[in-house]
Amino acid sequence: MTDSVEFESSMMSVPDKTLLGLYWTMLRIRKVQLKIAEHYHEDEMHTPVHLCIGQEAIAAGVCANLRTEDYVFSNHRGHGHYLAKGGDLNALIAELHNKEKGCSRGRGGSMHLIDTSVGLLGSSSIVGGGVPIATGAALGAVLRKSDQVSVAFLGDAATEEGIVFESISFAVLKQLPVIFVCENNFYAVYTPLNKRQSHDDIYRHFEGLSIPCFRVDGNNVLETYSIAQEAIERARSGDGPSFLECRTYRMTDHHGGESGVEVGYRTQAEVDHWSAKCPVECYERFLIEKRVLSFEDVKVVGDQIDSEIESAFEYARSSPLPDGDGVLRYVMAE
Amino acid sequence: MTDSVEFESSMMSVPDKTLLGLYWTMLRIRKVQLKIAEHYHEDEMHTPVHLCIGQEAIAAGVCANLRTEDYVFSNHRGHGHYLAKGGDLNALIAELHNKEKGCSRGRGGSMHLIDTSVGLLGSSSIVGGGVPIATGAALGAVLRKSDQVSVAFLGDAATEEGIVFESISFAVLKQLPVIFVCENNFYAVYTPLNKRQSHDDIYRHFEGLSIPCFRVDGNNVLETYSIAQEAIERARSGDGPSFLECRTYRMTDHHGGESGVEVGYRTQAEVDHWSAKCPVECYERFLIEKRVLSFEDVKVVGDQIDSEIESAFEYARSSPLPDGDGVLRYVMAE
Amino acid sequence: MDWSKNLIEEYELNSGIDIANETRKVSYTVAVREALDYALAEDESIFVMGQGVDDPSGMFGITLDLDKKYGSHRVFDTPLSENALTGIAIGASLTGMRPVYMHNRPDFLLMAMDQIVNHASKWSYMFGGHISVPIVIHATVGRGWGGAAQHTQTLQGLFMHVPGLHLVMPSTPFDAKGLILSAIADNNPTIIIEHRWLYRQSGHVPEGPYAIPFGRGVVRRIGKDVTIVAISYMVVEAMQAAEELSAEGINVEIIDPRTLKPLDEEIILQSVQKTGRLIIADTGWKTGGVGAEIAAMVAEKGFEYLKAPVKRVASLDIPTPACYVLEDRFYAGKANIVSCCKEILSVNTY
Amino acid sequence: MDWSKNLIEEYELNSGIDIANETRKVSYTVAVREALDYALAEDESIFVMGQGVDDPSGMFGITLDLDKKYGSHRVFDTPLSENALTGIAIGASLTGMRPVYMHNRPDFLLMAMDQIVNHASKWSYMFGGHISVPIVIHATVGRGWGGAAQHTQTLQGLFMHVPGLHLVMPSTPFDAKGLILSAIADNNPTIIIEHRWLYRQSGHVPEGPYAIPFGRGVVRRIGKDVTIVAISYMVVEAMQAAEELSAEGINVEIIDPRTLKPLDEEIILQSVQKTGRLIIADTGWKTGGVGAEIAAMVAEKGFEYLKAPVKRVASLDIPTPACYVLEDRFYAGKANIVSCCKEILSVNTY
Ligand SMILES: Cc1ncc(C[n+]2csc(CCOP(=O)(O)OP(=O)(O)O)c2C)c(N)n1
Ligand SMILES: Cc1ncc(C[n+]2csc(CCOP(=O)(O)OP(=O)(O)O)c2C)c(N)n1
Ligand SMILES: [Mg+2]
Ligand SMILES: [Mg+2]
Repeated sequence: MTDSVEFESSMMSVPDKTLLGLYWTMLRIRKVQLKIAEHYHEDEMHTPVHLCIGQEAIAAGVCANLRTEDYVFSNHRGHGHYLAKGGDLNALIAELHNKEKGCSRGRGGSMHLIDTSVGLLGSSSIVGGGVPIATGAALGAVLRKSDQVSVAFLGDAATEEGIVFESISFAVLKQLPVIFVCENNFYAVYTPLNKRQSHDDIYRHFEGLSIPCFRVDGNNVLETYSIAQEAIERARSGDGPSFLECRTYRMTDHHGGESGVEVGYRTQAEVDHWSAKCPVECYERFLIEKRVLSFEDVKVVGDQIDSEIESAFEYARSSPLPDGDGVLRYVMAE
Repeated sequence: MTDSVEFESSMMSVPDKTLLGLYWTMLRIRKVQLKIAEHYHEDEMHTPVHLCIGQEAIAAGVCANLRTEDYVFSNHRGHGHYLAKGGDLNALIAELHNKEKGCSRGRGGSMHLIDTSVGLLGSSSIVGGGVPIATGAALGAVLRKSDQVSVAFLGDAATEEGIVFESISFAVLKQLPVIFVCENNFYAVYTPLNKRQSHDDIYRHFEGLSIPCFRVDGNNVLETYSIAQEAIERARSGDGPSFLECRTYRMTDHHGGESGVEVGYRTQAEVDHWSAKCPVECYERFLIEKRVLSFEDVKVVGDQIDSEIESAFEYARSSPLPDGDGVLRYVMAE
Repeated sequence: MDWSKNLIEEYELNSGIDIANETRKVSYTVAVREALDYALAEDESIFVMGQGVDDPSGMFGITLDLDKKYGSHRVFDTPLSENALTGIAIGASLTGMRPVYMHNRPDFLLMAMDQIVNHASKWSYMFGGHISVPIVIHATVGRGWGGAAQHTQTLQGLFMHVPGLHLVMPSTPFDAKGLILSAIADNNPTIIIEHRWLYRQSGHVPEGPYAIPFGRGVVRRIGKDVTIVAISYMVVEAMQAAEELSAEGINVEIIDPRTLKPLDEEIILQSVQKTGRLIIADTGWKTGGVGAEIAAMVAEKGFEYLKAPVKRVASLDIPTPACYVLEDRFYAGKANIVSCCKEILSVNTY
Repeated sequence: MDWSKNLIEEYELNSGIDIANETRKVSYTVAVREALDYALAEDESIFVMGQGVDDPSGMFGITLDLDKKYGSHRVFDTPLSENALTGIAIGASLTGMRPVYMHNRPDFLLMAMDQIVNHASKWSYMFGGHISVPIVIHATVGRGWGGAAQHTQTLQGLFMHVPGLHLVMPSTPFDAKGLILSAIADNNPTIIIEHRWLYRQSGHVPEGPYAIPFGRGVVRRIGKDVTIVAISYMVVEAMQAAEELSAEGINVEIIDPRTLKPLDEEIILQSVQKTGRLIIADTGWKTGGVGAEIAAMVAEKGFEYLKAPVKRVASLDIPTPACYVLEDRFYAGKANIVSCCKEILSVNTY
């Protein structure tokens, strides 16, 4: 890995509108995360938050290729996936505040996000647990003869769960339209990848199953976008699943808004190394250089997002908690 | 796959004693299986038997490289592994007859064989279930600083279980002295491999984990012996695990002594094709050609084995059933 | 599902303790197969998957040739990846499909506990009811011929404990057909555990479709001296015990709850109110099993009815032994029920 | 193991209801860590593995720096492959090792049910006692802060049902240390489920090693009006409820079984014989849980002692909700115990 992000080679075929859309999505995810981090210590969000600061390019780059009716399944670190797929911001922040208007009616919290109206059919906080479910959604699409595709977001540690191997193996067997997007941030909680896996080229693990596998610079939104685009097109046209290992880094701790350096499992130097590759800042610089974006734009977009977030927090804070008497509701569907 | 078995190239370095030992082991396994098949319909063995006729070369070839204190873990199709590792024949036949003198005191039956005195520490009838246990025995060996190695026998279908992927991944991470011996007979009960896996080169599945993987002609006892030998030597000298895909065929049905052609899931032509590659007959012919074995020897050895088997059946039949009052014994160890 | 709502309403109108004037007799396996056949024909969203469902044995006959009738995309074999395939069924169900995942032993469900318990049972609640998981997981209990510890487990005792699941254990061909149709139509994850020994039974089964509502037990035999709540195959053993006991003038009432989740507590309590005595006969292990829950429920809600200690007839709390001499001890049956009844009746009312 | 046999004999000699003249007070986490520390020091065959056991948080502190003391071959982190790693622990144990596999939530044990239930619990029996599986599986229950459905399950209700396992739930620092040492020394697979909220407790803990025998409950509070069998963290809630009730002149007896498998039935039956009334307070779901088994056991064996319906205090039969308003309803505690006691005492003896 080099020390900066190289966008040039992936930019060519991408229209300006998409270039800007990717920026907006990433910036919005980043700003939402930062705002959550800012307020988390106030203890108004009773939920274990796993922020995705540093990993925004993956959610943005992948989901920009998806249609509303395509499926996404997320994990414990799901805010970015939720927003990139078009999930409602108010409902997200309300969910973090444990409110009835939350996307899961306050039953799920930060790790269990859903927005069925945009194809996000749930998020599992069991590592690897959502992967077969995403695979099954792809099977559903095939059986219903629709051309929807399904995306499973998973962490590097999820690839250690046999269920992920099983899911990929079945997806290949049936040539299902599912894309496995592994966000390799090199850690599971405080455990580095090299204590858990024999090498860090996760994309290689599954090559033997005859699934197209790619290593992607997950901090490069354009590279992610274009490799995901090809995978999604293959899936949609019946050419089966793909596996993407997107290498990245989480800038905050496993849980909450601190950096985690003080805990002692990673060094400041490592964090600094990855800071220099910040997916949002590098891309912003690149767009400005290429004159796709002006300093003026940056400010306007930033302000717009800020005020949207501000009002989402207001919405969440002022909205009611669930009624305790409803505790038994929703266990069983009608 | 060719239609005959080619031994010449693997023979060179193998001493005559070993050549004969392999023959004896295979013939003995074969004859035991045939005798079980012959008597099974008499309903004196109340246990679901899964015979390994056609697959004898794998157990024989692998186990000939093992020391008594090395470990082996078997599965539902375990008679061959048990005998090749040196398990007591009387105790096997008694177990099939549900007798107290059986190797598992009548509690286990055909699918649960054990002989701790020769390192066979158990057999699981949950497909894939014994594989992590074999891996753990290798971990035990390392932690105790012994140079024992551990072998997991598994079927082709077992590789579909995520637990096998997980086990291999951990074995590589810790460089454990374990050899995964997959007997690919192309079927799981009545389901052919191509309905379950995307391609039939099972050894490729795990290459991405950086474990040495080999495709072996599992009907060729010399090839199996020599590839296993290298793998076992690597393991013993601290160079980690290996995965062997031994391609073979079971000549009898999934369960019991019939061929299964009448059931309709496989053709007579397919069975005939593999009959021509019978691991025992081809090897016998080869040894005779090479004058390692005479027709006279064949007869003598065969008769010896026959009478040994005969007396094992007598032993089993005349030995007592467990006492019903002992039913609660052995749930918990002291 | 509309078709099933209609079926259930129809059933409500027509059903008594049994379908008295029904004369068509078929085997349990035929009944199960008919249910699957009807469902597959009725609703494009239904599909059947499982190890061997399309093989020449047709999963003991219950799926025989359904693949030929409905195509290999709707009735298909699976790899041995029970946990992932359960998740795959869940995922398909979230997109509007109604998968039926079949297993030839409940033992293999232990590999799928993560997807069953951590996922299927929780998905609706965890997401505030925005979505549901209409899957059916079907497994057939094995018994005998030295099947041993890993191929004979019943496991309803585990699933009984898990909120968010239905748990169904039909004991007759009639119930099998009607409950499977209900399960497929239901919008929640449902575990159906059948017993291989029931596959030998035949009984009255209407040719057309019908659905039996969950949470509605039946009185299999009317009596006044002791209530026996019998689960699955134990209904057969209990009926035989009842015959034997009636010769001695003891009249047992047999309740078959048919579904354990939801459980028809009312029918049990009413019976105990009448008899004052309760035996629960289950195919599973005793400790912490279905019998424990039913005993506890009655000790809570029907305590004043009880005239004698509750009794549980169940398997021994050990792994299943292979040898038949030991199997005979391991499994409870008619004889245990008979002696339990006598014991419970020997207690003086106070 | 010899060292533990000695420890248990010593304990037998010295123990009363509590160690009265013991003055050293430490936290629950320190007590757990001391047990592991002692075991690792004593016996080369013991090793500790689990996700994060050697990380800077040291699994809530209970394994903190043990890797530094004993080396990374004896205290090591694991990949997220819970099922295989359970099997790996089993395999190592078959060769003479004594693995302790630690999990920061019981929820993850659902991924390992195959190896726990199909393998560990059966290996000894299935092979006629020729071999045994001395492994310890340790998991800490999470609660609160919106941990939600997949990170707060207790699951003892499932393990209660499985023959061939020990099931241990220590409620005090003293018990934690002594029971962990027993578990490690025992030659059978043992599940230890601790509760995160107990980690806040401190209590008397002898500095040296001691082992508490399995199957021996303790009376945590002597009373005469109602027996409360309280499990794990519910002991704390029950003790508080008892305080409150005693102000109103109600005297409850609190029994802590400490191990659920084996269960000290005698201590429960003796107490119910005295009080005539039984409440079981458990941290898990109500239906089919630990409370069901204990209620059923008493309805079988102590029926004549009972003067009122049995009551179960437990979590609601739903997945755990995230929101604290709903969490408050979901979890049972002191208030439920108090009201249950009053209710049970309002029943007229007959
Ligand atoms: C099956 C399972 N085991 C353990 C955990 C505890 N846990 C929660 S998040 C996490 C780390 C996951 O790492 P990774 O998959 O790489 O995702 P990341 O947090 O890095 O985004 C762990 C171990 C879990 N949730 N599920
Ligand atoms: C987990 C699990 N699923 C299903 C079964 C049922 N079953 C028993 S043997 C068998 C076939 C196994 O095939 P393979 O591993 O290739 O071994 P083979 O029988 O061909 O030797 C199956 C599916 C089982 N025992 N365990
Ligand atoms: Mg990670
Ligand atoms: Mg096979």
